[in-house]
Amino acid sequence: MTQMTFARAINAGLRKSLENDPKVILMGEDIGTLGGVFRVTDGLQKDFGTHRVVDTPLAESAIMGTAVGLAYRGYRPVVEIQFDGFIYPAFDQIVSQVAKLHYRTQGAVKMPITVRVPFGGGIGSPEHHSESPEAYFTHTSGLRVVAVSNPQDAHTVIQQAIASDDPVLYFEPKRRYHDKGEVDEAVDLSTALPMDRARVVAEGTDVTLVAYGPLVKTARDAATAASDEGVSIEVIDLRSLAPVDYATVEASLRKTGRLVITHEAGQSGGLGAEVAASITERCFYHLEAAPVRITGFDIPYPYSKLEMHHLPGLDRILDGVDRALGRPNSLSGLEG
Amino acid sequence: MTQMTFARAINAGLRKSLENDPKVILMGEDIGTLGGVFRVTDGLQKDFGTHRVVDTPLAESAIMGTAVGLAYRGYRPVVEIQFDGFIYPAFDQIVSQVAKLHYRTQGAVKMPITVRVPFGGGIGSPEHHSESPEAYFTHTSGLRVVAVSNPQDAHTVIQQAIASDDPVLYFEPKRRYHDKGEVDEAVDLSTALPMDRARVVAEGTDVTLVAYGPLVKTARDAATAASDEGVSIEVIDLRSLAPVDYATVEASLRKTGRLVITHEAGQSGGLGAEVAASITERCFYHLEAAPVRITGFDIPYPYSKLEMHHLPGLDRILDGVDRALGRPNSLSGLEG
Amino acid sequence: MSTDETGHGGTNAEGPGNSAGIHGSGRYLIQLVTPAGERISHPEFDPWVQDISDEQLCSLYEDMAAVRRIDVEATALQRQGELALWPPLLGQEASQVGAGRALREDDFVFSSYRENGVAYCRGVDLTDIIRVWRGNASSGWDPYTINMATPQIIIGAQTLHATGYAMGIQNDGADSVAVTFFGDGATSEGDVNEAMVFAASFQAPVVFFCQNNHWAISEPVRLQSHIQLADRATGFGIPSLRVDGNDVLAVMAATRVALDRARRGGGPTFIEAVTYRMGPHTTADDPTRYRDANELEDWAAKDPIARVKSLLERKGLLTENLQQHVQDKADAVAREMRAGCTNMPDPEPLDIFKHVYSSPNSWLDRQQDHYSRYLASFGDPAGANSPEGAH
Amino acid sequence: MSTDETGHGGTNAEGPGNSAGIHGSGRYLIQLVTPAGERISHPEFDPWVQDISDEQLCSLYEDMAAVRRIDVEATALQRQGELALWPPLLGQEASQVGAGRALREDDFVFSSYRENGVAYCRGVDLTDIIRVWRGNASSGWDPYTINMATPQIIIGAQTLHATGYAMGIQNDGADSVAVTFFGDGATSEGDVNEAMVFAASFQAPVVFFCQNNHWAISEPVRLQSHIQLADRATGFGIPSLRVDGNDVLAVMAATRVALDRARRGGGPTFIEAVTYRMGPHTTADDPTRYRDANELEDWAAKDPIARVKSLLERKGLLTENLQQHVQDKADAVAREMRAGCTNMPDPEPLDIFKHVYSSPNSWLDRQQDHYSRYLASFGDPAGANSPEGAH
Ligand SMILES: Cc1ncc(C[n+]2csc(CCOP(=O)(O)OP(=O)(O)O)c2C)c(N)n1
Ligand SMILES: Cc1ncc(C[n+]2csc(CCOP(=O)(O)OP(=O)(O)O)c2C)c(N)n1
Ligand SMILES: [Mg+2]
Ligand SMILES: [Mg+2]
Repeated sequence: MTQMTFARAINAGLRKSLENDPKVILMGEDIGTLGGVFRVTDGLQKDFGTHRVVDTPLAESAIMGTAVGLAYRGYRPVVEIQFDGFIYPAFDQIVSQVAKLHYRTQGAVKMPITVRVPFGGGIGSPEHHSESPEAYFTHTSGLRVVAVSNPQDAHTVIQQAIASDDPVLYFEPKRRYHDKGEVDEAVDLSTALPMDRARVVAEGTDVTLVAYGPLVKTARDAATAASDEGVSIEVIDLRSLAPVDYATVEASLRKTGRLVITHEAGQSGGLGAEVAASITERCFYHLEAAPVRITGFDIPYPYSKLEMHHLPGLDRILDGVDRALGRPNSLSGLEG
Repeated sequence: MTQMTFARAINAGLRKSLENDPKVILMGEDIGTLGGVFRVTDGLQKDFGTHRVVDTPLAESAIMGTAVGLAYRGYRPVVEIQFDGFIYPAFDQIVSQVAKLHYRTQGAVKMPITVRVPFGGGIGSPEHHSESPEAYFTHTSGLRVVAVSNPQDAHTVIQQAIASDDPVLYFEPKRRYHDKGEVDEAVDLSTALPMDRARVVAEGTDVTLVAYGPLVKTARDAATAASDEGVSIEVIDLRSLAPVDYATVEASLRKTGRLVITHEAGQSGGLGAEVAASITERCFYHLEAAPVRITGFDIPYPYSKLEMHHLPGLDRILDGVDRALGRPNSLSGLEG
Repeated sequence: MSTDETGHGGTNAEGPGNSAGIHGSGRYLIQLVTPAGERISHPEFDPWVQDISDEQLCSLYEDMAAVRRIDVEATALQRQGELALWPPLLGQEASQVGAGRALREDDFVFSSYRENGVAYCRGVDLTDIIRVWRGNASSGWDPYTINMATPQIIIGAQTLHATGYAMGIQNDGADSVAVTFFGDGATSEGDVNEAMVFAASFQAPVVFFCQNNHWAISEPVRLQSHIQLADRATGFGIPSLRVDGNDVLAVMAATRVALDRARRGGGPTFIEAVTYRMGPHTTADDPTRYRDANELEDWAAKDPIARVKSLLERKGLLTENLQQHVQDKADAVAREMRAGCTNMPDPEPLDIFKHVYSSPNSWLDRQQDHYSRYLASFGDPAGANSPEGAH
Repeated sequence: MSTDETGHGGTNAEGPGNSAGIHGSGRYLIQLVTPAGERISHPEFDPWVQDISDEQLCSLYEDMAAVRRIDVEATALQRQGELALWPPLLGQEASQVGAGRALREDDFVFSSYRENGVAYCRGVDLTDIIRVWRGNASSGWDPYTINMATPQIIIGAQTLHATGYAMGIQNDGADSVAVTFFGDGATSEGDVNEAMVFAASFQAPVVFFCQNNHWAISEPVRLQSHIQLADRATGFGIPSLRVDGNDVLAVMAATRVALDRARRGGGPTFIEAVTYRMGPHTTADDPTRYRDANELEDWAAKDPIARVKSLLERKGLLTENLQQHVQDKADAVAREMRAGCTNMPDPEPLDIFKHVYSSPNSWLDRQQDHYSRYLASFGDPAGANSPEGAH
């Protein structure tokens, strides 16, 4: 066990993957000499060379499209998209090629591409640097989508993602990059929790609170705060956003009967809608109240002076918990 | 009233918009001399000239990006994307520019762009010609999204979309292009049903069936078939996919207590999830059963020999209706 | 269809040096055989086809004739309702056979939907060629069996795949080449231009083979560019060649030059093959709506197959024997394709769930389970008698 | 900041003809003033700046000094926590002021995030320039007030907007020009290349102004292209100019040539202004991690402000009076900006819901209603004392 930052934990995971498989190749803008704008790839080009850690020209569609070609050739490209808001130029290659090629070729061509995306807000950046685009990808068949919430998972899951023969969108909560945690670098990937499984990170009995990425910490803090008031929240870190591990969520829901889902992305059509709909479908008769979504609003990401109003915070989540529990809340008396 | 095809009804609507506002300009691939691969713009370049009806080079991002520039200059561009699967290269310009510019500039710059997208399957085409990408856009704040289901609406709503100061994604169900219907070309846009409103297209009391675009016809057929069995289905044509007119859906649900939603797009994260989650949120205590989603599967659109298995058809919808009603259905005994 | 006997010119040590035939302006049209079938000498490019024996010339003719026959047969199959769609390459046989036959087996092709002639040269199974167009598959073949990716429909997307593949070749220290085919319209897409950026930046062993067939559906090439497409590449620092795309020998020579450069570490080359789409865009298209009959006539006079036939005639090679042989071959090819088409078994309903992922996926597994229950509810587990979906 | 007194050279009937200074190869670097401040004569481009009086030369110097002072002050404000971020243009003052001052008021600019010098020339309010960087807005100003779009962060996206705007100008029959600014790195993006396709196809009145400042964050320009960026445009059929971007007169001349061509219906021009980003990419960047101190030194010797100063000195114009005036002006500008920054009122929480749509939207209206109730539940309807969201 070593104490390390989130960013460092990913770095260490990338290093292991580079060491263990000569077909692993990192690509992106500024990932070489600079080590990435967040330093996640720090030192890797120096140690593995410019052919394994490739600074590419400034063109996201080309980064993704050449990664497809490399995958055709048997490589396992790990692509860095510098910020969430810069993934859209690569959208066509992701949706029409990366996601579909294995299906198109009836399994003949594998696409073991990992796309690393620093995502989410809260760092005071200007537009396009705080997007939460995950729902675009969870709705895209053929992709796997994960979001990590702590250094150990970050370290483990990046290696699982790279080892996966399917394409994986790996979302990194950029505002947590400097958070520290214990990381077991000797983790055995084959016995570690598979990357498509959710994890209960705080047990509770009154309400199930589902979060992922940056908001797992907020959700845990909310659970702690609520316990002072005698409310017992079970917090689930989704980890895998596509597919969602509904078995784990369902088990919790059957216990609590109440569900709150939180994410930074806009509410309408966000992953919260999918979780709410699926859980309602699977355990309608166990639900004591409608699932509550505490999310970003249906607005473009606002300028940083106001971003804290857009982002779900501890108090807003607790207000949602109160709603799920039928306790007095900001919307009391509104619903019919 | 004139009897005309769906495609012709759009054509007539475009013609009116071109006549009424000199700032309206049509852009796209093959829309000029050829009149579009579906002939929707047939004859318009001949009558309005190459400056109003513009055949563009083959580059979707540029079509969208130059439309943004034209909007800056005070124009109202109407962009044709030749097939649903070719909208992804324009995704960045749509999501980062078209959707956000009005917000970014605090209302100073309007983006009255209409994006016409023939969408959906059922025409026996190869890959990329049968996509249902609407959920990517309904989750994108700043856009309005509509899908039309019949010639009259196609005619009216295209004009409303063009007249809107907000950007509108206008989805055309390509497998219905040849369907005929009565169209009142003298329709008064100001008194016509606004484009952001849903419409009850068949009244019923037992279950609410929500559809849009190509599946409205299938849903109506299902309602007819069900009535033979004594089941009364209320069919709602959503028309507006963002925002969804929940007031109309809610009113129906309060009457029926049961909800089935159908679309061709993949289930996970599709618009059905959003409708199910929101309706559950709004009228949990009126729901007699979990909302049922009858949708395409979470697969890339399959080759045409099997597309009918992917697309929700009348029987699959009726099976879903049975599920919502608690009648014997293909999943009987499965749910807990 | 003799991939093995060709494509060696490129590695021929006696061939001209690395800079052969590169013209920055791209304005020079390489031609070795005139439309009348006259072989004209060309000191720069002749050496690149000096190994083409009479026999090989006959075999090029054979391939071109077979490819045309495939087109005719497939179009007929479409008219008869056996194929959903077909994109003819009528008129582009010299471009596709000239390029296809220049390749080595270990080269890898990334094409669009129109390169059935290239696929033929790669040795594709004749049934595989039409699977996609019948609606029985999204890929007709396993790309690794003939080292050619299956048809790409998204315009230009494959040029990036080729460039990435070429970067992989480079990393592997191999001397194979990735070759990408695309149309004149495709040159406007961002992806094609980004592919050139990457190819130039990494000096990747990739050949950009642009078939300028003068039309992108209804749009003439001048809408995409006022200047010659070969010039585009020079702006990226990529040498380019402009070749008569209806002259099979010239196309082969140009392709060999480009392949040779790539193999020697000289990086990418762009080839503009100037040709003409004599048929409709696809069987769903009606070109009389947008193009002049005269234009078609002009190009008919430059027909690539007539040209190679005239050349053979001038050389005294166009014997009755050869003509019969070629006819027989084309007939056999057409027969085999037709049989493959009509005998193709229908896919199974549950096939739609296969290969979305390479390992189990809980969302999809549940949907498959539900759908098979649904099918079973009709009393037929395989679903063969189940009602079809959409109405 | 005197937009009105400049930019007329382009419409000067005595100016050279339409083909002035265009070099297909793009290899020729236009320079009118040497780094030592010596005015060298140039028959082709001199006429384009012959109207620049001594007084105007002084005012160009003044603008450049003011722009540099803005940079220094904004960087200080960032260090003091008043701004979240700042992208300095240190070293690029000649490119931005030379181009910015060549424009007419009715021309329209689409820039990236780094063109604060251009904005200054367009007459931007000094407070507006920093709104975005303080985090108080996503646009500092109303684009129509100074005919300049607000900073574009998505690399290259604005080049398409400019091209579309230019198509609109053309449709309107006007003789304005759309001018787009972008960096060397941006030339790799599909959008920039597609913009050139459209601009060339429609012969739109747009000027592509590329500031090659040698770096895209940590990536040197040679990673994007092995050949000069000006050459890229010729492959699209767009004439290009390569100009010393640290020579304000040369930049102005080149821009006027391009504007003039556009106004006369001659279509697009690409200008590569060869300059250098002397500072970090943004205040968040540490260039010592990736670039050699020597390189910076070399470029410091070509400093654009030192150059124009030397020129003024040689001409006997660099009086103490002028220096004092320029100093005062820069101080005033800095003071005004600082005051604007620190006095900027904080936005209201519910502002986040404004202007998403231009008419009511049921989804959003409900969310705003709920959030205002939420804020009100803290007993403070304006939300000023409400807890902030994220932790
Ligand atoms: C991204 C994308 N946009 C549009 C289309 C529709 N489309 C199919 S073929 C075609 C024209 C292609 O022309 P060209 O590149 O010249 O190739 P050709 O068909 O002539 O071989 C178009 C516009 C597509 N398939 N993909
Ligand atoms: C589409 C996109 N990709 C990546 C980025 C991140 N990014 C911001 S600036 C920059 C470098 C731009 O370099 P250049 O075009 O040379 O302009 P300069 O910053 O030198 O003015 C990068 C990669 C972005 N803003 N947008
Ligand atoms: Mg073509
Ligand atoms: Mg730069």
